[in-house]
Amino acid sequence: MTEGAKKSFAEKALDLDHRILASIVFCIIAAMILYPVSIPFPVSNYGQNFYDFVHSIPAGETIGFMLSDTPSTRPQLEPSTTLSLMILFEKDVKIIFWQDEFMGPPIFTDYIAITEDLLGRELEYGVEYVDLGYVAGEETGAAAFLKDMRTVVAGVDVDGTNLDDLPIMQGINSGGDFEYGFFNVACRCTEPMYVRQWQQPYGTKVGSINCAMDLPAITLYLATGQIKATANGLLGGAEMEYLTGHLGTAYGQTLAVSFGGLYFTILVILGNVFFFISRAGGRRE
Amino acid sequence: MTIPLYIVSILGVWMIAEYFLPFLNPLVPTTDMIRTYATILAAASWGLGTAILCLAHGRRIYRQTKDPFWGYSVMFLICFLAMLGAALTQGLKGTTYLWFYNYIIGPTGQALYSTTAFYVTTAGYRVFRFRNMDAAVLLIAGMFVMWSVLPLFTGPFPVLVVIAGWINNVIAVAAYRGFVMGVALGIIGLAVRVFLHKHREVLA
Amino acid sequence: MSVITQGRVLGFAVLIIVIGMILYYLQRAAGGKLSTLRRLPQIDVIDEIIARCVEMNRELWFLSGQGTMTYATQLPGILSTFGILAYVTQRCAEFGAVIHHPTMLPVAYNIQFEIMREAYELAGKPEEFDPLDTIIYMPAGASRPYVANESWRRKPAGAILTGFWYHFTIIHAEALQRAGAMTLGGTDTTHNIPFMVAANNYSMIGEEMYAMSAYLSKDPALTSSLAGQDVGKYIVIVLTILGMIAGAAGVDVLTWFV
Amino acid sequence: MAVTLGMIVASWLCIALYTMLYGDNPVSRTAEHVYMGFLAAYEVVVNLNFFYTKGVLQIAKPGGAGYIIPVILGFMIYLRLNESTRWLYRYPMAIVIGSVFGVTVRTTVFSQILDQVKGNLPPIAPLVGVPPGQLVNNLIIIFGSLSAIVFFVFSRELTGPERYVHRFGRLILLAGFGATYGNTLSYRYELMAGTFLVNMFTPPEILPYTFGFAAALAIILIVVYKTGLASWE
Repeated sequence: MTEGAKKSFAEKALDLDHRILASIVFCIIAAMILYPVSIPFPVSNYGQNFYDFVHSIPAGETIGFMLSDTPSTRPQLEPSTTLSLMILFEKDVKIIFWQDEFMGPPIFTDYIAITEDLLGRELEYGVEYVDLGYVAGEETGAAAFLKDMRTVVAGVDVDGTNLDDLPIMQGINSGGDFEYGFFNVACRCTEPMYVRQWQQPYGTKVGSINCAMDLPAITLYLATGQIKATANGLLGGAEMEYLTGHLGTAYGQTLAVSFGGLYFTILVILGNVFFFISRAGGRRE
Repeated sequence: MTIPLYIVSILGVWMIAEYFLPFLNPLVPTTDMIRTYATILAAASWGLGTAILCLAHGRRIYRQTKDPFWGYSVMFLICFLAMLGAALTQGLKGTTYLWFYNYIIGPTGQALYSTTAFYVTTAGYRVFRFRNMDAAVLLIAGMFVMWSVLPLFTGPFPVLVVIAGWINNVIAVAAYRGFVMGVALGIIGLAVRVFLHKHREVLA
Repeated sequence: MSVITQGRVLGFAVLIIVIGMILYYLQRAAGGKLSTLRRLPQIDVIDEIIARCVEMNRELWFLSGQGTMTYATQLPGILSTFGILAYVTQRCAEFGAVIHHPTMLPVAYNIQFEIMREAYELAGKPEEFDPLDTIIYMPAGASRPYVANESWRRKPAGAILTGFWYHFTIIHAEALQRAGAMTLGGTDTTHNIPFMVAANNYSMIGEEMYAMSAYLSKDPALTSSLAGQDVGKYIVIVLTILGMIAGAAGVDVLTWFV
Repeated sequence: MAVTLGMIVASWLCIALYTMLYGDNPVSRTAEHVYMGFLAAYEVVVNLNFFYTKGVLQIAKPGGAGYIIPVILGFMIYLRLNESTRWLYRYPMAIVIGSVFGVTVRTTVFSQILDQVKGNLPPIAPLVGVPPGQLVNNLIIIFGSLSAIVFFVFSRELTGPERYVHRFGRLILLAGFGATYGNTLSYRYELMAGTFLVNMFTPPEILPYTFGFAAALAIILIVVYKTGLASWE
């Protein structure tokens, strides 16, 4: 495009500074978070299935939970994770936790504290839950850990207590000892890895808590039942809040995100309209 | 160069065979041990990238480079040492260590990743064009799915959930099923090539 | 006790057949009979992009994505960039287009450097390879401002994006599009394929990129393994169609998966 | 809830990072390096702690003599930094890569191939005795996935009707990736909303600090750029 040539309106519009576009989205999201309005929405069948799956776990069962959230995804996944934990602990389910990513451990501690707030009581460490800490090694680590937990974590929990001294760990040493399992993989797209290393060899019924981005990539596992249910990102969190009656942060955020999406839709339409007008005006890319 | 490549081949084939052939069961404790070792080694290898990064920043300071300005590298090393010091003196549950995690690493990481939302927004205006049939199919399907997860759209138009549910549960399942099978076969093919020493660069 | 663990027989058979076919094609390739691959339309796109760069006398940019080379699921994408890089560099050298490659892969930098140097030698113009500018290493944090600012300043006429990509896809593709480049993008990370397709003029989806690498490099190992994998795909297709018919006829097909 | 120093630091760092959207500037560069410094140290601390507690400490325990092997190999990884001892780094990496390929390939053939074939067959996708809508959906899933596979067949030229299958496969794949596209878009906005909510706007008492800093930073940057002390690019 030569300098000085007279530009049509559409071309000028397409050259709009990206800083203006970015400032507008900043303002929209900020305003919607500061002044939220609530809009009722239908619960998707993913949300309902996940809620039912959490409820289908029999009372008193011991389950495995790979809980490794990251700070970036925490606002989206915190509601679905902590509310599932609340339901599970209310049913006296015993949970064995570990993390497969180095960002996870401090967030895990926070999640337990939040769950205790929701329950209104202290959870008893070693009886109701245990934290086996961070397990390195990605796929090899997951395979080794689920085959023989005690060897990989050297027979101790995150604080160095011997696992054989903890009542919850009696008779549990491999992924096959869990009838049910959960994993919160945040945004790492490692769901297929847990299908490969946990569901496939041991037949455990697994549920996934993941960010929205991963949903289409796991619908095929949902269809075959390799993953039983999924809490899908922020919407999953909002649905859990709605279904359990603990309306909170996720419900408020969905609206801000909605307006972000609306703004994006308008921009794509405008961008294409201007693009085709300027192309019809004679100039080609 | 050849011995490590043979280690890769032998370990790989052994671990595959062990899964299928029960008469190898007596060897399972050994394999478990090797996998545990691999896990420990994977943890150790994380330090390598950090070491290279620190050396690169150290070199910048030593040479007092103009572009990128070496002062940033000083900043980097100060922060690096602060976190390292907090962890070494207080352990992984110390208050200073957790303060750094909660108020510096977490928020900045979040902010850094969320900038992609701005880039996506501007890209939506400037590059996402219905330039051909392929892009049009992708963009239209994408728009329906995006609307279906936003209450602002699904509240007034519940039919969006039905449409997006169909895209997610039928079209996406079909597409990803084909794609995933291809990728799985690709990994098998890659493993065979690595075991046959055709990809020496994996141990570069 | 059975020879093969109960319930894993069919999987073992499929694995053995696929591996066996790859070995068979490799054997055949060693005997001089290379398996043929379908010609992908994107190969002409590469030539078109290079021609555009020569015509406009501007640079061609090659971006090879991110990722770590110790993780099995990221390796195929990273390895597939090497074959494409060698071909593109050689063509550029032959036609006289300037290629610029800011790489974000610390471990692969040495390998890519050698690949590009050799390609210039093969084209007979080793003196045109500039070790300081043809390929440079950019750490992940520095690459974002670098690509955004430099592409705007140097205005490349064409760009090829391949490899394993994270969220940088859209940032880099948009920057290059804004600079007026004709782009060809390919990746195998599922959540970034859509952005590659939407933001680039031409795209390669997942395995197309591996096939491209195999086709361009004429490497017997790559072509043979692709041919072997295709046998696996035929098995899947046959199994599905047979199972569909038998299932419709009332046979319990699950008993096949022993 | 009272505003603590930590909340102000977090909020200000976020704003400092966001300034990079308006051009490369010293403020965002500094914030980025702060992040990289803390993250690098955190990453290495957590992982080497695993190496130390699960590896080094095990040697002294009864029956733990074998752990001397991974510990020595673990140190060998760092010999890569020296050009003359670089080759020793290949031994530990060989164990890591060999195990990864072993454990991946042996189960991928089930969960990603055979179980997906099962997903195309009854009882998961039956063709007989189902309502017409379901039948159509199942046929789309079966033939869609087969077409997508055909799209990735490279060792033969596609002729005649195969070309249409190939074309259909590409469209199915693109529509499927469209679903990812839509979900990823909403995920990006979720990230942004989450950052705002958690770091910049909670508790409400922090708002004056957040907006005050944002305004001050904006004024400083505009002055700097307008007076030519630095440029946008």
